[in-house]
Amino acid sequence: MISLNIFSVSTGIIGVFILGVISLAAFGRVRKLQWVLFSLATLYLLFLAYNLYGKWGGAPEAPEGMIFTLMNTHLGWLFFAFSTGVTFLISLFSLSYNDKKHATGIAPLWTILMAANTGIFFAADWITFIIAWELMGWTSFFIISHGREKSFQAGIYYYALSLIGASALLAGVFILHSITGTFAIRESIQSASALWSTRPGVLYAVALFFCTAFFTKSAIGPFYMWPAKAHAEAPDDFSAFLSGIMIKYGIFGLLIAVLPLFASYAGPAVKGTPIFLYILGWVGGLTAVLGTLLAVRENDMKRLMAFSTVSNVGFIVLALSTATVFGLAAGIFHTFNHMVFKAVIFLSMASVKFRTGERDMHRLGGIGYRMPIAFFAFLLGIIAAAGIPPMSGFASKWMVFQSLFDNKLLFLAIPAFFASTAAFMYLYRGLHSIYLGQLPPRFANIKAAPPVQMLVMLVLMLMVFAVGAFPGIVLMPVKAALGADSLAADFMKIEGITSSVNLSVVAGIFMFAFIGTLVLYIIGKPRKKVEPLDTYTSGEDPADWDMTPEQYHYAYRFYEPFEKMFNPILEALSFEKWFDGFRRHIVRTSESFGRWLHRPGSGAFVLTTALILILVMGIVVW
Amino acid sequence: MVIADFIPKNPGATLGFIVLTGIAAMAVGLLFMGIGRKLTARLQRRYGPPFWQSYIDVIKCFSRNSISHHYIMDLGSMMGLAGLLAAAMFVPVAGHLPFASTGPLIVILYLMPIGYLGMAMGVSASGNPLSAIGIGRALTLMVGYEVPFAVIMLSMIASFNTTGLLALHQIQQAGGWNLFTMPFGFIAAIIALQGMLAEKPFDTMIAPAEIASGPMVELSGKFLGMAFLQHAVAIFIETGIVVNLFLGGGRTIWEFLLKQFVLYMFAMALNGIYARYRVEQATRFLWFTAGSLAVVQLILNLLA
Amino acid sequence: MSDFIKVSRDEIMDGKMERVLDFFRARSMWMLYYCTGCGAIELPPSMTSAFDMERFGLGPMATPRQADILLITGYISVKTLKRVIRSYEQMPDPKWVVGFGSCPVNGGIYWNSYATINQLEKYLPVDISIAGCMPRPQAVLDMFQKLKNMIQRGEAVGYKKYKLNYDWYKKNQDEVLNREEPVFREDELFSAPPEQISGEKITAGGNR
Amino acid sequence: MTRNALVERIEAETGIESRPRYSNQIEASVPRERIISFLSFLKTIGFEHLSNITAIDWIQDSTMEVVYNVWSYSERIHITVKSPVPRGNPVSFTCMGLWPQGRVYEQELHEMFGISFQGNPTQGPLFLHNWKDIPPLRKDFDTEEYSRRAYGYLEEEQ
Repeated sequence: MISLNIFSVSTGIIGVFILGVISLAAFGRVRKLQWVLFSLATLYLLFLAYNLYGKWGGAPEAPEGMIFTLMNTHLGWLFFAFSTGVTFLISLFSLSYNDKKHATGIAPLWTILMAANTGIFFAADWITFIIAWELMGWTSFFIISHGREKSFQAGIYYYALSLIGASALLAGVFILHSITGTFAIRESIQSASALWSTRPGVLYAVALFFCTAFFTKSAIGPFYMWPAKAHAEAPDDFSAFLSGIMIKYGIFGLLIAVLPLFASYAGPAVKGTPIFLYILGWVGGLTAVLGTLLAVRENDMKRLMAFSTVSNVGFIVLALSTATVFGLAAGIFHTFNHMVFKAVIFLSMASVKFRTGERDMHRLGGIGYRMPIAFFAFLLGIIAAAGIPPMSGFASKWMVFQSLFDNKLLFLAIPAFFASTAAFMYLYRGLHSIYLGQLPPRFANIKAAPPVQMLVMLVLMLMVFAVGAFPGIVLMPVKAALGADSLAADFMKIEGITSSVNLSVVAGIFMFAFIGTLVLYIIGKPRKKVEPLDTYTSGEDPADWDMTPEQYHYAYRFYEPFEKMFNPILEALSFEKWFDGFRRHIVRTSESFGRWLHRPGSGAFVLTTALILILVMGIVVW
Repeated sequence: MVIADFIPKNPGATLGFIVLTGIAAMAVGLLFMGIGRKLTARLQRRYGPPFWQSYIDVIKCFSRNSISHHYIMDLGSMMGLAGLLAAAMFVPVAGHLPFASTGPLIVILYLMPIGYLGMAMGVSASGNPLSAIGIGRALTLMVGYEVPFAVIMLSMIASFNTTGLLALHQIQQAGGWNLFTMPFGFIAAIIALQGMLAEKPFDTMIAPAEIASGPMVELSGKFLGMAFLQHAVAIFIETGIVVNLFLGGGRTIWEFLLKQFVLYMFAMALNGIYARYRVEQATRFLWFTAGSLAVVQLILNLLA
Repeated sequence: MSDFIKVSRDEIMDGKMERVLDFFRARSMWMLYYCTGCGAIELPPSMTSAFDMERFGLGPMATPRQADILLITGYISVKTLKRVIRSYEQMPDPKWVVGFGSCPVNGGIYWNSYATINQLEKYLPVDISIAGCMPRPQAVLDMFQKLKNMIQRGEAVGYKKYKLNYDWYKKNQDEVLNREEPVFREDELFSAPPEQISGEKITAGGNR
Repeated sequence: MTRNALVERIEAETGIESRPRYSNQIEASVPRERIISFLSFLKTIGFEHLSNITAIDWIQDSTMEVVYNVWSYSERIHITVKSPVPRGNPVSFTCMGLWPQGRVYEQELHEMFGISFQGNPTQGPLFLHNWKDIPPLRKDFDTEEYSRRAYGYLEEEQ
C-alpha cells in the first residue's frame, strides 16, 4: 500500500526523480534554476532523513502490487543522512561555482542521481537495489562526460567498468535468488549464509560476482584506475561528490551483502578470521599501497586526490575485513570521515580551478597567499587525510590500526603503515605545489574564493576539526547503527584492546602546546616581511638571470628518487592496458551495432520483428 | 560526566606538569645536542664547544631579528614546534606522565608528523626551491624509517599485546629488558633512530654543502631557534621511545635520562664516523636492512 | 651628494637591556664566508683540530639568513661586490662585517687593478679588519676574540651605521656598480696615430 | 716529424716562413687575410688542439697581434701563430669553424682588447661588470689612474 505520506521514502525517491526529470525537460535554458531545484531536492532529502530517524524497519513499504520494497534500516539511514548532508553542502558550493563561465548542465541529472542514492540506501530487495544502481550508473556516466570530448572518453571508460559491475551484480542476484528463492536482501543473505556447508560452489560464484560488482564501484583491487580518469575529467564540483560519496556505494554493498557471507564461512581461518575475509583484507591493504604509490607520481591535482581516494578506500576495506564490531565501526567511521575531508579537499581545489583554470600542479603555486580560506580548507583536509591529530582522519585511522591489532592481523598492518606514512608525501606535495612556493605573476591578482564557496569550506573545516576533537559526534551514531554496545567508545574516548586514546585530550594538548609556542614567538625579536623572490640564491640576483617565479617554483617531478625506486614495479603490474582494450572493444561493438541500425530499412526490420514477437507472445499467453 | 573526565582532577598541578614537561624536553634535548657536539669535536681531535653551547645558540637565535616571507611561514614554524611538544607529553619518563594516559605509541608516531608537516609548510611558504627539495628528501626518508619502526611496534604487540609505552615500561620493570629478548628488533630500532634523528648517514635532508641546509635555508632568528628547539624535542621523544621500548624505561628519572644519553651519544658517534647516503640509498637501506631485521623479530615473536 | 653622518658610537649603542643579549650574541657567532679571495684558505686550518674555532662558539653557516658575521676573505672584484652586498642585505640584524686580509683594507697587491675595489669601508660598514697577506690562523682567532669583546660591550654597531648612512653607502655602491659615463674622457686617452686600412673585402668567417 | 722538417713543410706548402723557437715550439707570423686558411692547414697536418688565443698590443708601431697557440698531440710540437691587426681598425676573423672553443677566447679578446672577430656572434661583455671605458688591456689604458678615480680611498676617517 503506497503511503501518500510526504515523509515516506518512496515519495522521496519518486518525487525527487520526477523533479529531476522536470528540471531536465523544462528548464534547460535557465541553469541557475536547475541548480536551485537541485539544492532544494537535497534539502528535502535531508528533511526526510530527519523525519525518518528512529522509524527503523517495520513493514517494508511497498506500492500496491509492485515488488519494489523499501526499508529504513539504521545503517542505510546513516549512510543516507551523511551522503545527503555532504551533498547539500556541495550543492550550495555548486550554486556559486556554476556561474556564466563555468556553467555545466548536470544539475537535473545530479538530482536524479540523488533519487538513485536514496534508493540504494533504502532498498529492501535486490530488484530495487539493482534499479537504483543502474540509475546511478548511467546518470553518473552522463554527468562525467558533460559534453567534452576528453571527459567523454573518461566517461566511456567509467561506463565500461560500471557495465562489468552491474552485470556481475545482476548475475549474483539471480544465482542468489535461485538458491534462496527470495529477492529480499536480508533474508536472501541470511539463508545463503547457511548454505556454506551444503552448496559452497554456488556461494563462491555469488561472492565472486558481488565482489566484482562492488570492487568496480569502489575502485578496489584491480579496478584501481578508473577514479584517476573519471574524477579528473568530471566537473570540478561533481568530483567532490564522486570521490566523497559515490565511491562508497561499493562499501555499502560490501557491508550488506559480502561481509555477512564471508563472516559466516566455516572453512579455514587465519587467527580466527575466515580465510576470505583475510584475502579481502590483503586486497584492501594492497589497494591502499597501490593508490599511494600512484598518487606520489601524479602531477595533476585531481588525479592525485583520486588516487588518494583509492588508497583510503583500501583502508576502509582493510578495516571491514576484520568483520569485528570494532573493525566495522572503524570502517564506517573512516567512510564518513573520508566523505567530509575529501569533499573539503576537492572543493578547495575546485575553487582554485574556479579562479585560475589550472589543473597541473607545476603550473600553479602560491595560490594560498591569494586564497587563504581555500588554503586552510586544503590544509585541514590533508591533515585529516594523512591521519594526523587533531583532525578527524586520525581517529578513524587509529581505529583501523586497532582493529587489525586486536585481531592479531599484524602483517596486514605493515602495508597500512606504509600507505599512511607515504600519504604525507603526496599530500604535502599538493600543499606545496598548489598553495605555497612562488606565486606566478599571471595569478598575482586573482581574487579570493566567492563567499558562498568560502562558507561551505568553512563549515566542512569545522566538521573535520570537530570530529577530530570529539569523535563521538560520528562514532556514537555508528555505534547505535551497528547496535554494538560492546564498542567501548564514548564522546571523546575510544578504547581498543591493545590501546586506548582520548582524542579530546590529544587535541587539547596540541592546542596548549601551540599556545606555548605562540608565547615563544611573541617573546622573540620582531620579524620583517620580505619579497617572495628575495631568497638565498648564493648572492645572485634572480633578475640577472631572467628568473621568473614559474621557473623558481620547484614542483615538477617532486619525488624523483622515490619514483625511480618504484617505477619498474608499477610498470610491471599495470592493469590499465587490459581495461583500455576492454573499453575500445565495447565502443567498437556498440558503434557497429549503431551503424547497422542506421542503415535504411534495418530500423523498420527491427520494428516489424519486435511487433511479430509481441503478437506471438500475446497469442501464446492468451 | 563526559566533560568531567576531560577535566583532570586537579587542573593546576596537571597544567604545571605539562608546562614542566615541555620545558624539560627542550632543555634535555639541548643539553644532549651540546654534549653531542663536544663528542663529535673530540672524535675529530678538537676541543669542542662548551656543553651549554646549544642554550647560548638558541637564546642568541631568539635575540636576533628575523625575516619572514608570509604569515604562513610563522604559522608553520609554530605548528612545527607545537606538534613535537604535544608528542613529548605522551612519552612516559620512568613511568611518570604529566597527565593520565597510557603513553600510546601510535599517537606519538602520528603527533610528530604534524610537527614535520608544520615545519614543511613554513619553509615551503618561504618559496626557496632548496627548502622544498630538502622537505621532499625528508618525507622520503620518513617513509623509510617509519616502516621498520612500525614493524617493531607490531612485534611488541605480538609479544605483549599493547602499544602503550607505560605498559611496556611496567612489563620490562617486572621482567627483563626487551633489548635481550628481542635483539634484532633493537638493532632495527637503532638504525631507524639514526634515520629519525637525521644524523649521518641519513642526513641527506640537511646536506649543508649540497642544498644549503635544506629546510632551514630561509629560517632566521626566532624561526631558526624554533627549528633548534624542535630538533631538541625530537631527540628527547625519539630516544625516549626507544628507551621505553627496549631499555626498560628506567626506575628513576635520572636512569631514564642516562639511557637516553647513551643512545644519543651512540647515534652521534655513528654520525661522526659515517659519510652521507643519497636519499634513495638511505630509504632502501632502511627498508631492506632495518625492515628485514624487524620482520625477523616480528616472526620470532609470533612463533614464541 | 649626501655626506657621511658622523655619530659617536655611544649615541647609537644599545641600551642596558640589550647588553644581556649581547652576552649570548658574543658567544655564538655564526659566520658566512664566500671564498671571495685567497683568504678563505686560512679558514680551514682555523676550524680544524689545530686551532679549533668552534670552542668559541664560532661556526660556519650555509646561508646569510642564519649568519651573524659576513667574512670578506680577500680581494673583492666588482662582480663579487654586488653579490656580497646582496648577501649582506639578506642578513637579519644584528650583523657584522669582517675585512679579512689586506685587500679589503686598502686593495692590497691589487691596489691598482681596474677590476677590484680598494677599500671595503666605502661600500659596507666594516666592523673589524685584519691586516696581513695572509693573516695566520692565530691572527684570525685574535680578531674573533676582539670582535667578541666588541659585541659583548655593544660597540660593534656597523649595521646601525649602515642603516643611518644608507644613501651614502648606496651612492658609493652605485658609483661602482652602475656607472653611467666612462671614467676617462676622450681627450685624456693617449691614442696611436690612426692608420688607414686598404679597403680589402672582408667576408664573414674568412676563407675556410 | 721533427721541428725543422715541420718548418720546411709549412713554408713549402703555404709559403709562410716560420722560425723554430724553443726545443718544441715554432713561431709563425701570418697576415690577417690568410690566418684562417693557415690555421685550417695546421689542423690538417695534425695541430688539432687550440690551447688559447691571446693578443699583444704593440702601441709604438700601432698594431695588435692576435696570438694563436696550437698544439699537436702527434708531433708534440707547439706552434705560436701571430697575426697582426692594425690598431686603428682591430678586426680579424673567427676560428669557430675550426675550433668551437675559440668563441669564448675571441669574446674575451673583444672585451679586453677591443679586437672584433667577424663571424663570431657572441661579442658581448664576458668578465667585466658594466664596463664603459676603453678595453682595459690596451697599453693606452692607465689602470692605476683608473683605479684611483673609480675606487678611490676615503679621505677622512669615519
